[in-house]
Order: sequence, then structure tokens, then C-alpha cells
Amino acid sequence: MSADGDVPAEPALVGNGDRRLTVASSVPPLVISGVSKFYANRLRREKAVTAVDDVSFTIAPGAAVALVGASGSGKSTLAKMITGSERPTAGSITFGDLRVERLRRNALRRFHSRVQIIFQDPYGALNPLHTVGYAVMRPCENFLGMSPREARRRVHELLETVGLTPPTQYAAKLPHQLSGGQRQRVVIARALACNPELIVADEPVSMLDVSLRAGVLRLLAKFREERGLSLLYITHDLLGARVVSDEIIVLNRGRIVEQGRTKQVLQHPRDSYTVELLNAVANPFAAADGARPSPEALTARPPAEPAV
Amino acid sequence: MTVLLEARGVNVVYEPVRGVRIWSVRDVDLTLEQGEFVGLVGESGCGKSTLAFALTRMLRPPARLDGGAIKFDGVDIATVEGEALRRQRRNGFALVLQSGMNALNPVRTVEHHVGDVLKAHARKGERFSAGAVRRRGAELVDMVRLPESVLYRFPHELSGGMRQRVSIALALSLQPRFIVFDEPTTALDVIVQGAVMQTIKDLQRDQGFTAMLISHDLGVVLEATDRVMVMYAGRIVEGQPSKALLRGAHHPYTEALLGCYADPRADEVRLGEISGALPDLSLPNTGCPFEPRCRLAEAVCVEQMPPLSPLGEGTAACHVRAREVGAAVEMRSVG
Amino acid sequence: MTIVTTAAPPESPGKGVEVRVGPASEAIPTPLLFLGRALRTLWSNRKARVGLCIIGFDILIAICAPLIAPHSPTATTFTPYSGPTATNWFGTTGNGQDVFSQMIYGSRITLLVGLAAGALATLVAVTIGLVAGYRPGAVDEVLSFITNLALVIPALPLMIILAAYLQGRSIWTIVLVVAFTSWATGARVIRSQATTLRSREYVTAAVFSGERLFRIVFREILPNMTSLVAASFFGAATAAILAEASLEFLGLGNPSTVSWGTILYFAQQQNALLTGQWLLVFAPGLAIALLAVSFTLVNFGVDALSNPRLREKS
Amino acid sequence: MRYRYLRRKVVLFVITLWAALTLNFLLPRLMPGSPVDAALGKLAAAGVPITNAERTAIEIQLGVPHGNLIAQYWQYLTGIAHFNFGVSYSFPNETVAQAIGSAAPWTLVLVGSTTIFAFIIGTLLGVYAGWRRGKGADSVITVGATFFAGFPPFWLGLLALYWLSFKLGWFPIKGGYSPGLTPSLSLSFLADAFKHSILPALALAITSLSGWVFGMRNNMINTLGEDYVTFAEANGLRTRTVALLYAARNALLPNVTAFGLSLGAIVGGAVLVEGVFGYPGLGNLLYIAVSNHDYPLMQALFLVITVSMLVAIFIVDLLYVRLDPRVGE
Repeated sequence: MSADGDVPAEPALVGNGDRRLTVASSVPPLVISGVSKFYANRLRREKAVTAVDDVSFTIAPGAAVALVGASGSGKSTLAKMITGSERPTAGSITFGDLRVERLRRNALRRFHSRVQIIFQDPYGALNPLHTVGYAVMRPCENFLGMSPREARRRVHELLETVGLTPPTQYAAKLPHQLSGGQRQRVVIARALACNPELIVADEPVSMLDVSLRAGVLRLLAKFREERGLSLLYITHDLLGARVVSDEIIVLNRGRIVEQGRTKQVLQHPRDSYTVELLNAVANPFAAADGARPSPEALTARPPAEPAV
Repeated sequence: MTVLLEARGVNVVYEPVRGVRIWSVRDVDLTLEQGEFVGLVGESGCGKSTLAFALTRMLRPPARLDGGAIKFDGVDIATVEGEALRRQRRNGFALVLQSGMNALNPVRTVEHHVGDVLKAHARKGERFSAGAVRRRGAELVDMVRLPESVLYRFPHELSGGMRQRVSIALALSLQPRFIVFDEPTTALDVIVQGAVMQTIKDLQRDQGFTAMLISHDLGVVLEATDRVMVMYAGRIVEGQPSKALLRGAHHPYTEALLGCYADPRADEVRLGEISGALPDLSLPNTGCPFEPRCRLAEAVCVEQMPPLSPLGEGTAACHVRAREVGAAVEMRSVG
Repeated sequence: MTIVTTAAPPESPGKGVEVRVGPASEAIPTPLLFLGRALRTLWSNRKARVGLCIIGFDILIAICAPLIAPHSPTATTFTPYSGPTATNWFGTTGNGQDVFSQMIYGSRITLLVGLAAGALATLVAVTIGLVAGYRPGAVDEVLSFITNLALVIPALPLMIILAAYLQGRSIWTIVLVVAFTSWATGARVIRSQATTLRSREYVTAAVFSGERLFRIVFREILPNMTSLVAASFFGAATAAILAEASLEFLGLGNPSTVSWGTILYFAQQQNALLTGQWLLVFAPGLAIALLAVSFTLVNFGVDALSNPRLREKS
Repeated sequence: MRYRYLRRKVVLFVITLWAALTLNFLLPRLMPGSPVDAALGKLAAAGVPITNAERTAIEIQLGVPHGNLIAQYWQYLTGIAHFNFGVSYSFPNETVAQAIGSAAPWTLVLVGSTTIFAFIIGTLLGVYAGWRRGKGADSVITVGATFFAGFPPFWLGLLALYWLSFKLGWFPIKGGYSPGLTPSLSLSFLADAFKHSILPALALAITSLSGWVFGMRNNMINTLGEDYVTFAEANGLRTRTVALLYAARNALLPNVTAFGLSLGAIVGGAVLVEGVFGYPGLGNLLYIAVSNHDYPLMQALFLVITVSMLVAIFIVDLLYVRLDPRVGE
């Protein structure tokens, strides 16, 4: 859509609790069982820092799961273990028949063609010296074995899908010539380039302006629905979690404190930590009615609703 | 109510040695009354922090004040310099920075910091003994809900939230009449953010200083302040009492911005966005800066800068909305 | 349940706001574009510009020495110990050589040693720094220890000892000795930068794009350290010029070559100062100092490249 | 926590010391040719009768042509522990240890006072230039420092010697004290020694000063951009407090760690400067040793210089704890 002349009404990103795939998912499930991570401090032998403590959950084929928690809750460490960048101290992570924590070198590299990551900082995730085209082209060449010409054509397609049109113009740009929102779109395009089966999005909108949030989240939701890939959405922002995910896992100090259907958990939080996170969501409308659940009000939780 | 701060026609220009000039703040008029808590909201690059630095005379090259008058308590502070400006800061205006993390000198304890501020503003003949500094320091850290032991700590021994509280305490140490909080919680963890904001609200209520909260987050500002000003592309485009704004914004930008928030617990969540991009701040704009992204835009918006005119309970700068309201008023008067 | 996401296509990226790019940006490959920009920024720094001019002037003299020098630098055909005359502008040495011609030809050796030793030291520094920075753990520990050791051992005394042992010296011995003793500072800086860059998200992103180690180091990390590599080159070259002069002055170089250092050596051996021939000491020393200064000046510009806070304001 | 930092520094010091000693042991053995034969030949030519003990001492220092490397290493280490560095043929009447012992105080005083002087003046100039960045004073200081940094110190020494001593006669020409005086702690001797040390000290100080100016100026500019400086100004602290206690105090920290390393440059420079002035210190000794190919003396001097450097850096590291509260946490 062109921006000249009349401007369309902002399409709203709507989430009402469940998002369904438009295609059948062919992705294997990701099973995390009993995963822990201690950071042994070589100098302070007595104290090992526990980042993740006995965490188990499953991402079903094509599911969108939100992993929420404040900083230090272990959510980023978990993301690193799932993508094979770090190894768990205990427990196992399986993706189909792959044991992720056992992957080395070439096997890990092949695994990366199936699992991609989207970073928090769109400024840091792109090498300032490479053009947009180069960044998106590399996974095509490396993973799909494309010739430069084929890769270039694919880059243009990808840029178009993420809304960077005209793609030839954007492909030639350097990151500093783009705005934050545009950069994050490039990062998404790059992540999609090798047709991954699982995308781990680590706080993809927390450094963007609030007016750009819905646009980026919509892209993620759209690709998940159209391509049937699984999505692990890591965030401290429950609103984002609400519109993107159908399942939510709340992490506090490395442990899962609450888990369930997103809408249900957010409407009827069981754990006081979830309430704290809910209260931390900047929500002008909550200020209007002053209605916020307090930890004491937790007992008032209605019986579990049937799954939507 | 008495007026504490009055700014007229404030412009700030960034003039780097190489590269383009940017007019970061353009023709800003604002009036703050004694004891008011106002919010200044806008997205990154809209000039809100620059405006805060201009109001507290903290602009440093390449940024510079390009015209405009700033009257603080009747004194024109836009032109005072050096020692005179430093004296104005005593009992005058204070600034709390975005990252309390780095706002404290890493090699000095909190107590040293308190002592430095007190001694810097000691009146002639006034002396601060170690005991006096300690007593005042204890009062101050208590005010921001920290234990006295914090006084003897170095900044690196404190958490981010504690450091931000300490910098708030330091800003309070001279009982200023006007404090600007520039994104005071952005660098903090989500859970800590709320607690620090609560402290700021309580302090403002108890001590009655005039405060300006700057944030990119409309939600935070609406929760905390009495009145909100919205900035877009270097200009203030709307100012309304917070409660009125919640009932409905006048400027299409504010409206769209409100649409980007939602209650995650609602049955159906609608999340909007603002497509398009900010105008180039290195160019002068003749028309409304929001026009290219505006759903209400008309021909007049391209040609004429809408003035900030009374609208609703506050002000807004929008041709279309001004006309609509004007028509409604006329209708009523006719009918 | 239906899909409620509104099917609107992603919005247009707007009217290209921050785009400030030259018209040629599509045609020129990124590294060249970057180098061009770096040189332009360097040239726009006043100090660096003066430095580049002096170096350029010296290089010109060195290349055109046979055209400029009025006499052969080694011919012993003039009256020894002569002061400045119309034929011998800077006087003659105790062996009856023309000092002015020696000064012209001397620029060759000094420049050669400075640039070669600087380049060699930088090569070592980049290699060790990159490997240590990108391979944490045992490899890093060992390399960092060696770097620190090389840093704390006083360079000039070590150079003197090495040069004293290595007899039958050519200028290449000097180059080797100087490079061997002056790589450590650069290696330390590059290592710490490589460590920082390694944790950058775009490097992780490159791993996820399927890039292999070699390409990550040379396409993602190294190009982002250009200014540091340049700084370590100019730093090492400055040190090399001064070190070469010192070694030659001590007679530890190759006295049969003509360099500014050997002119000083012979001037001292022949007590030039006591015979009033101060120009024999003054001229080569000043030439060395100017060249060293010009490298330092260029380094100011390089510093400004990598640290925006240091950019000139005026 | 502090304790851990100190322990780490001690361990590092010991390992570095060992590495330096080993390097010193290996150097002559790795070099082409046989320095031992050269040394013995020189000794014989100088008319020094060579006893077996002396021969062994030299062999241990420079490498025995035959024999077990490990045994040599052990002998070398025990030799050092007993300050047994063998004989020098430059000074046939003294052992190497004696020659070094009598020269060391001169260098210690010269280099020590120069270093402290250069550090203080250079740092102050750097602070001032950084604070007044872009102003006239900054340009003058920076340009001046750039030029002095490029001057070889021995060349400055030569020029000063020529004009100030030889032409104008303001300073003595050679040596650490006037010939005819015997070194003592009398006032007249000290005054004489002071007069002799002014020029070499200046030649050294002027060139090493520049490093401090640059380092400090850059650090100042960096710290001036920090939030705590902005916040201090916003709180209306006095300009002097902000400049010194907030900006300069923090800008100093990286320079302190650089302090140790800069000693190396000064000691190195002192070798040539002492040579030029005939100043009776270690540098002059090295100068003599090198021109005489006096390998045992050279080797021992290198060892002494290196070890004193290591000790100096170690002390600076220990003092650093007092300056930076964040260290070791």
C-alpha cells in the first residue's frame, strides 16, 4: 500500500484468545523437559547462579506460546538453550527426533535452518556495514543453496512480504538508513528466509515505539498462521503476549509459576507474580476505571472456563 | 493558581559540525502552574527530552536554544549563564535523568553525593558538618523509601531501582519547586517501574512541587499526571487534563496513540498502530506535521500549520477537529 | 473460531525519512564504500589532514630521491666536517659525504622501516587479538597472558638486547625486532573489541544465517574494527620510527645504509656537536620527529572515526 | 571480594615474573652464534684472567654449549637468587652485580622523579584540555603535546646539551656529578647531582608527558559525556567540583593502570638519554654493555629492568584498589 494521498484507517490487530492456522502444520513439536541452567561461578565456588530451574513445557506443532517474565526470570536463557546457543545443565530439549542440547557444529548449523531467532534490538541485530539485501540473502545462499540470482529474487519477495516496498530500493540500503520499525521488518524477513519451522522472538517490540508495536506483531502472527510454523514469543509485555499467543507460560526466577491459555491466564491470574506483571502493563484504560486485580482478589477466581 | 514556569516560542536546533541541522523543538509555548503534575508524551525523536533539557537549561552543543523565552518564577532563565544560572538551580528546578544507573558518580558514596549538593548551594557562612550531611542524607533516602544504610554505599552496590531512587532523592535535596522526570523508569525492570512511579507520585502529592513527567508511554503518564501534553515532530499538538484525554482525544495523533494501547484482560483486544513515518526534522514544515499519516487530513492541512487552539478542556492543533467543534458550538448557539 | 486478524497488508514504509545516501550507493560494494567514507572522514579532520600531508610529502621525497638529491649519499668526495655551503647545504660528514643528500635518501629507510614494521606488528596484533577475542576459554587465556607479558616487558631494552645479539643486521632484522616488540598494545585493544563484537546480536544473527567461522570473523567482525586496526597500525608505525632511530643511534642498526638514524649515529660518533656541526644532529632528528608527529596526527583522526565523542567541534 | 582481586594480582605477578625470568634465560640460547665464546674471547682480549668459576658463571648466564637445558635452567635460577650474574669485561674490577648496584640508585632517582613529574603535569594539562575542549587552550596543549610526543628523547637531550650546556654553559656537560667529587649524601654533592640531572630529566619528562596529556584528555572527554556529569551539573554543583571530583576523578582511573606500562617507555628512553649525557645509571651501563658486546652485563641489566618494571606495575595494581571501589566485585 502506498502512503501517498489518502491514508487508510489503521487496521487494528485483534486478539480474542485463540488464533488458528490457515494451513496444516508440518512442524515437529518442541519438547522441553526438566531443563535447568546453573551458572557456576569459577571464583565463588560456593554460589552457583540458577538461571532456569526445572522447566518443562511443549510447543505443539504450529502453536504460538508466549514466555513472559521480568528481567532475570530466565526467559532469555531458556531461549538461548532452545536455539542451541547454550547448553542446559540438566534436562533435555527435543525438536522432533533431534536432541537440541547435543547438537554440535554442522548438526547445529543445520538445526539453525529450522529454528530462527528475532532479536530485541533491531539496531544491534543488523551489521551496520552490510546492506539489507546482503543480510537477507545470506541464509538463502547458506541454507537453501541458492545461486546469487535466485537468492536475490527471493530477497525481493521476502522484503515485499514484510512490507518493505519497493524491495529493490530497500535491498540496497544500509541499516542506518532505516527506521527502527523498518529494521525489525528486515530482521523478520531474514528469519523467514530459510523457511524455518520454529521462530523464537526475543522481545521483538520492546525497543520500538508503541505505535509500531502492532505492525510488527501482526507480521509475526500472519506468518505463523500462513506458514504453520511454531512461535515462541518471549516478552515482559502481556499485551503483546495476548495478541500473539494462544498459550502463555509465566516465568519467575527461573521457575514456571503459571501456565495456560493466554486469555484465561490473563483474565484470571492464579499467581501473584502474574498479577504484578499485569499491573506493570502501561494501560491507560485501567487508570480510567481503576479496576486492577490485587493479589488478595485472587481467591475470587471463577472456575476454569472450557477451552475456547 | 500561580504560574511557575512560562515558556514562549521555544525552539531548539541541533547543529552538528557535519551533517544536517535538525529543528528538534519548534515553537513550543507552555505554562506550568504551581503544584501541577503534567506529563509530556511522545515517541522517540519527537523532541520531548530536548524540550526538558531546554526548560532546565541543560542543553549542550550541538543542541542550542534558538530563540524563545523561559520565565521561571518571573525570572527569564533563558539568558542567565554561568554562576548566576547555578544559583538559580538552588531551590529552582531539578532534573532526573532517564538512566539512574549512570547518573551517580561511581567512585563516590551516596553520602558524598548528598554532601556535594548541599555544599554546592551553601549560603555564605553556612557550613555543613559531616553530621549535618548525614542527617539530611538520612532524611532524603527515607523520603524515597530507602534504608539509611544506602548512604554508605557506592552506586555499583545498588540495584537499578535503588539508584534511580537515590537520584530522585538528590534532585529533592534542595527542595526544588520544579522537577523534570525524564523517562525515570524506562531503564528499569517492569516490576520495579511501578514502585518507582508510585514513589514519584507520592512525593509530588506530599511535597507539592511542580513536576513534569516525560515518557514515551502514554499509559504511564495518564496514570500519574493531572494534565498531559502530547508532542509530535517537535511541536505540542495537544494538551488535555488526563481524565479528559481518557474519555477521548481531540488530535488524531493522540487518538491513534491511544489506539495502540489496550487492556490485556479484555475479552477482545484491539491493538492499533500508526503507519507511515515521522517527518524529516531537518526540513521546515508549512502544514500540519502529522498530515501524511493522518486519516482526517484535508487540503488545508497540507498548506497551513494548525495553531494550538482551545478545544475541549484543553488545547489541540488540528484544523479538522477545530472546525468540527466550532460547527457544533455554532449549531448549539443557533439551535 | 475465525481468524480475526485484519487482512490488511503491511503498511508502506512511509516516505523514506532518514534516507541520506549518495546516488552511487547501489553500484559500489560495501567495503569500498566504507573505506571511502573512512578516508573522507579522516580528511575532514584538520589534524589528520596535516598528518596525511606530511606523510605524503615524505613518501614523495623517498620515491623521487634520485631526482631531488644533488649528490650521491655515499660518495666521500667532499671536504670532511664542512659546515653548510652552496654545494653541501647541510654540510658534510667526517667522511666527506653530503648530508643533504643523505637526508633525502634517508627518508627511504625510515619510511620503509616505519611502514613495514607497523604493518607487521598490526598483522600480529590483529591475528592474536581476533583469535583471543573470538575463542574464549583456554585459547584466550594463553594469548592474553602472552599479550600482557609482551606489554609489561620494556620494549626498548628488549629491542636493544635482541638487536645486539642479532649480528650481521639488515634493515629487515630491525623491522622484525621492532615488530616483535610493538604488537602487544594493538593486540590488547583488538581483543577487547573482538570480545565486545562477538556478543553483538548481528554476529549471533550471522550464526543463525548459517555463516561459518571464517566468514563471521572476516566479514562481520573485522570490518567493524577498521578504525582500531588503523589506529594500531599508525601507533605501531610511530613506535617503529622512533625505535629505528634509537637502534640506529646506538649503532645497532646497519651502519652501511643511509637513514636518518645512521646520520645521527655518525654525527654522534664524530662529535658533530662539539665541532659545531649542530645541523647534523638537528636535521635528521627533526625529520624523524616530524614523521612520527604526522603519524600521531593521523591517529587523532582515526580516534575520532571510532569515537564520536572525540570528533572536532570547530 | 577485594581479597580475591589481590590474590589474583599476586598470582599473576608471580607467573609473569617467572615468565620474564625464563624469557631472559632463553633469549641468548635462541640467538644465532655463541655469545659465550664471544664473551670469553672479549674477556681474554681485555686481559682478564678467566677462572673456572667465572667461566661457569658466564656459561650459566648465556648458555653452556653442552649440557642439559634443565640443569642449566636450575643453575640460572639459583644464580639469580644469589645475585650471581658473572663478570663483566667492561668493568673488569667489579662483578656485574656490583656494577648494577652502584648504577641503580641514579636511575631510580632520575626515572622516578621524571615519571612522577610527567604524570602530574601531564595529567593536569590533560584535564584542563579536556575540560576546555575545543577552546584555544585545548588546541595549544594538544598540538604542543603532539609534537613533543614525536621527539626522540635522546635527540632532545643532544640539542639541550649543545645549546644549554655547550653553548650557554648553564648546565654541566656530562656525568651525574662533577669529576673530583666523591658520591656522598652531603648537601653540596646533592646540589651538584641535582644540577647534573636537570637536563636528562627534562628530556625524558617532556616526551613522556605527552602520553599523559592525550590519555587524560580523551578520558576527560569521555567522562564528560557521562550521565553523572550531566546530573551533577543539573544539581548545580560547582564547576570545580564537577570538573575535578566527578569528571577528572573518573577519567584518572584508566590512566592509573596505564601508569605502570608507561614506566617501560621511560626506562627505555632513559637508556639512550643516560648514554647521551653519560649519566651514571643503568641506561648508561646498558649503553656501554651494548657498545662493548658485553653480553653478561647486558643480560643482567635486562633482567633487572624487567623485574623492576614488574614490581612497579604490581604496586600500582595494589594501589588501584584504593582508587576504584568497583574493583574485584
